[in-house]
Amino acid sequence: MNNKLISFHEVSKIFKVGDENFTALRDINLEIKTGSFMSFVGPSGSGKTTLLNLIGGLDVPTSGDIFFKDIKLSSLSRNMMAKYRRENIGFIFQTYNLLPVYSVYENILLPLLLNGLKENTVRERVIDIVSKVGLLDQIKKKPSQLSGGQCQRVAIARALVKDPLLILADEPTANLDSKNSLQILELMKELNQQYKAAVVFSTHDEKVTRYIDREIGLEDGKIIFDK
Amino acid sequence: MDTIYIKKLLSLFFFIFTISPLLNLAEAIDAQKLLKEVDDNLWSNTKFISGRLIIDNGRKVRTLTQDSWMEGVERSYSHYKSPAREKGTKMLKLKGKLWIYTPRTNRKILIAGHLLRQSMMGSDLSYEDMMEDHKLSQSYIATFDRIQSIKEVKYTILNLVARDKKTTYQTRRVWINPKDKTILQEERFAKTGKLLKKILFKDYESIDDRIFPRTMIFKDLLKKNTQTTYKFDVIKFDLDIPDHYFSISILRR
Amino acid sequence: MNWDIAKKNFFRQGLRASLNVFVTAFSIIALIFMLSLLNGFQAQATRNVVNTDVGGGHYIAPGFDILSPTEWEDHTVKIPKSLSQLDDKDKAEVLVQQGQLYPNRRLYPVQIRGISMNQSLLKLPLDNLFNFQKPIEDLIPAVIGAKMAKKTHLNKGDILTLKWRDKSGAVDAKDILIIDVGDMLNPRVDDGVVWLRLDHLRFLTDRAEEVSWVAVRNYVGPILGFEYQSVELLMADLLSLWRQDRINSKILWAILMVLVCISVFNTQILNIFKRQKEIGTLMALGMEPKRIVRIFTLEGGLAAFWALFVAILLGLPFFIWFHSVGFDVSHLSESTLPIRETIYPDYQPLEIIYSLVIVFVLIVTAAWLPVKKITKMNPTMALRGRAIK
Amino acid sequence: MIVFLFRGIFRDKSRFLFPISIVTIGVALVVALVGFMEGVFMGMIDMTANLDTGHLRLVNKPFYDEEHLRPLDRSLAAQKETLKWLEHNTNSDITWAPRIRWGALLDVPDVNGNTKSQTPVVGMALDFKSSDSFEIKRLHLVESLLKGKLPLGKNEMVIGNQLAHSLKVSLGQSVTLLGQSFDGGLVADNYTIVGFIKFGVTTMDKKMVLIDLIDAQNTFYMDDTVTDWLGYFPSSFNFTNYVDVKNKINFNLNTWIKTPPKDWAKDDIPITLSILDQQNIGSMVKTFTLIKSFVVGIFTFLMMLVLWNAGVLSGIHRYGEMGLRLAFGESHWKLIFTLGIEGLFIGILGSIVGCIIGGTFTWYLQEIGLNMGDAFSKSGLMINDVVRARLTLDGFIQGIIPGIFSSVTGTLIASLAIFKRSEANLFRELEAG
Repeated sequence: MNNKLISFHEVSKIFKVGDENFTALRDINLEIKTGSFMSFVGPSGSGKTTLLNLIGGLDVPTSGDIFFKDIKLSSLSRNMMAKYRRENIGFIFQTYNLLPVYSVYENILLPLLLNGLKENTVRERVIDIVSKVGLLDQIKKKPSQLSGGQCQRVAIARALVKDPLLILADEPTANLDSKNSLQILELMKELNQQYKAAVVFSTHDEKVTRYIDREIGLEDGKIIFDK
Repeated sequence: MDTIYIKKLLSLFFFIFTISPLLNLAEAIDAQKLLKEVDDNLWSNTKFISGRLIIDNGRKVRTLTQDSWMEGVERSYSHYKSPAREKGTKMLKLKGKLWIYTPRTNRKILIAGHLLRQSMMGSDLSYEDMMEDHKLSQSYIATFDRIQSIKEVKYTILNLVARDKKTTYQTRRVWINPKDKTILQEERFAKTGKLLKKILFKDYESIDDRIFPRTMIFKDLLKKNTQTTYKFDVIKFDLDIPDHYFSISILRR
Repeated sequence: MNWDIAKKNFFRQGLRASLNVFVTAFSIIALIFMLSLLNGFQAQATRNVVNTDVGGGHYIAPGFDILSPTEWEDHTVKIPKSLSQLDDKDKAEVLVQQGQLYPNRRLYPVQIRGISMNQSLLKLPLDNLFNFQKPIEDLIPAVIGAKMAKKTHLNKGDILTLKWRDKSGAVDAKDILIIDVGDMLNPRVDDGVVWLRLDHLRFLTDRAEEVSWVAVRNYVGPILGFEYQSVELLMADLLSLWRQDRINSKILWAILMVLVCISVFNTQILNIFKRQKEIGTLMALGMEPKRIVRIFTLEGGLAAFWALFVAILLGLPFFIWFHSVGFDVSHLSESTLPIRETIYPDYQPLEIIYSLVIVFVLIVTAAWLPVKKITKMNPTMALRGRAIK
Repeated sequence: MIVFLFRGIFRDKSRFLFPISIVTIGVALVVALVGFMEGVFMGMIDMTANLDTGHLRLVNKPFYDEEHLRPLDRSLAAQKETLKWLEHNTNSDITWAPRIRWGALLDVPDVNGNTKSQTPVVGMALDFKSSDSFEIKRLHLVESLLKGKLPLGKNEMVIGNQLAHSLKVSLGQSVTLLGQSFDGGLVADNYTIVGFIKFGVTTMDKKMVLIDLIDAQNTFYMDDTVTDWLGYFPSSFNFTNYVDVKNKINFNLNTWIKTPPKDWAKDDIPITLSILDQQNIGSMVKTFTLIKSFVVGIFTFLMMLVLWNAGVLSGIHRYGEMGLRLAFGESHWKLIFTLGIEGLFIGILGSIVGCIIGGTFTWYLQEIGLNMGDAFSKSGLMINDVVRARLTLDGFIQGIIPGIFSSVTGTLIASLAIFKRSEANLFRELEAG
């Protein structure tokens, strides 16, 4: 089995800012393997978020090709792209982006419903993952009643619940104190191993490096290191 | 329009030049005297009539019966006997004033002003027509118009012009049988000459040395299909009428 | 400074701002249009009554009551010198008598109204009457209104009998010729009215120089033997109807304004919600909350100002165009309201200004109400976009 | 999924309350507006109907042809039979009220019983005394009574206040009516003036007299005979349907005429008229409909702008959610579809609430009215200072349709903005919070 999940070939991304072109990514070549646990590091504006957006199919490159397994992402239609995200990608955000009106349970349920599953067939699955992230006693609470760390656990559970091949996390710990950050990272690592989902996150947090298998450094849209 | 005018003028000339000999003949008849004679025949000091008023309004025919007592030209009193609704209704005319009394209201109401012009009890006669209390010869100046033969009788036609501006009908035309001083028909005109009403006198009979009609038919010519017939069943002349008949006090139940 | 910030903010809002501006502008246009149309309608109806009947008031024969036909003949007076010497453009002599018309040999009670032919105070479609030169021995020329013609099934050129009484009470009748069926605009001078030349009617009824009333342009002081009836008195019913209409239009007005205010109010609420970070920043920079409120209110005011501008831009050509074509209500012309075929809106500058001021005040208030809570905002929460939920 | 979304809608104040309140207010305003306009107009129609024309009017053609003369002799006999026929052959929701329009001379006597003053009056006879008669309420007679009471005893009348003034009569005064009877005979009957009415219209205040129907039949010898049958629909019945009902009744009349009641004259032909055929109401209705659609049109347009505005704003407000859902892989079309469903739902819900609020307001205006005039002037029959509204199905429909329509289109137009934006941008705005 080919364990190549994502591959970049000479990918560039140029944004138009006013009259000027801003090159966010420059000739990136990259491969991400299934089940890997890796991070992009670099200062603000180095291209981390753009890279994650491209992987997640939220954006298309200006030039170059991105492949998911053998599928060329840039050739997909908007709807196919949505399907790609729906089935394969889980997102975790810096600001959690939980829907405030829904409970923990419902927030985690949402992606499954988007995949066309019925609530009563997946209830167990949701409860299971909630217990895995250790929030079973908070399951009926709304995000506003949770702490930052708890919110991010919900976000992780939400990303994981549909069993994606790839989880993208844009600075997941930036809004957390160091203790919570570590707990989150540990949780993610643990789940990465359990669920075999590749986890890719961006960070400029030094603490993170301890947990990861692979670290890619970015600066001005270029990869400056990959270890 | 102009042509009509010319025609009229022409006919006037024609009339003057060809018929003038007849005019001379007409002069010979004393119109006023003839009218006076007619009045004398019709009028008496006192008079009693028991009659029927048959009112045809074009849709329905109604008959009222009444007894009337008259004294001279100024006083008259009528008492309605039927139909049931009008029974007991009384009308009193005194010196140009008309009162009506109905048992139902138990009131005497002065018929004055514009009410006088209303149709009397739905007939073709107005109260005003009823009020007419003058002798024709007194109110009108008669002139001879012409002679017309109707059913072998030569009638003298007189044109009457009111002496007083206030007279309702300023002109009339009467067809008089000069022999027995009776009237065949009468036409009443508007001031400017429009024919408004036609009255036919019928069924002449000799009563107490007078020749008196037993039927009068009134027609309002401006209306369609209406006529009122006044039939005199009992006629008495020069009878004694109790004075209280012509006093307001009679107007009660 | 406040102004500059407000101006910049306002333009930055783009679509939202323009939507608001358009809603408000359309409301203003609708408002002015509605008011002006009502004005026009009322002014025109009033004018029609004034032009056909009332003039600037009536000097009326004592006791004369248009609602008591049976007494018309008893209340006519010789025109006094003080009135007869008035210019023909300042007075109209009118003689009203009771008559019976016999269309189809059926009785139809009518009002015979004679009016002097030289007068130019009242505007009536009587030109043919004026121009009729033939002597009246044969036929009396008469004009009737369209409504009357319809009711009696009479047409121009018809000849029928009219009956009346002369001054002495003698019955008179003659055929009249309908020389014209005119649009009288005012049912009061149409329904059941037969118009004759005053000289004819005076001659026919033997009432030389007599009048029932004299309509005048202006009140010329008390005249012995006459009662003066003012325009207000003569038009009391119509005026009270107008008052009712005004009340009704005010309610429409209010409903419309509620809509506009809601629009502005909601925009402002979301505006603040969207821009709490900006508010937080301004606070962090040391701006007093009151000043921020002023800026935001000013923005709302700017919307009103722009709305005004757009309303003028779009409304003016529309109003001008509409004023030229009018509002066709020809099917109303025979109704019971004295109104002509086409209504032209009547734009009252003062009323428009009043309305606009009210609109402006309302909009600024609607813009201010939601923003006043900025003063209670916690700057740090605002900065994080969490000040308003 | 949709259930799930609605769960969210209910919980989110800004997603739910805001647009719903906009729709609610909009719908309520339109319902109130239409109700108000209908009220003003139908008020006018009804006042004419109540007083004079009915919504429908069954009248003898010979009478109608000479209506200006009030020819009682051409009125329609067989009142009881006619009522029975009407009850069996016309819509059951029509209430038929027999009336007699008459004209007569009112004669006021002095203390000696001699005529003091006389004046011609126009009159209407209606059922004052039957317990099931609705006429007093229909004509708002209690409210319009300035002084005295309404006819209760035999031969009592109420007259216009200005007529009372010009005749110098006082309450309790006995007067005599002089006129023509059904068969053309003389009519004279005594009545007692028991009340003064303010109609609010000079012509009526100066000349109008109201008496009881039975009394009139007695006075004018019109046993079992009336001049008019006025038919009244419930107020919810729209005038646009009058013509159909009228035609149906006239069709039925054709068969009835073949076997007429024995009391009818040979040329008696009852015909049915709708109010639209009389007093030029028809042409006024046309104008009103035009003006109404004009105003409602402007209004609906404005409301749609506001709702669109609201849709855009709440769309902006929800960029975060949209971004998230797109990120999770929901397709644009589905997103817009669910938004549309949401809009529809909000439109329906808002419309319901709006109808309730607008309806309640309208109902209040209909039942209680809003007195805009000075408190001293009593409300008259015809023109009064009380603003009234009319609750009609029409009003609701005219409110609900634009309410739902603009809610859906507002949301959809707003979602176009989402459609145009790239996922990444939404995502970024999502991050920006």
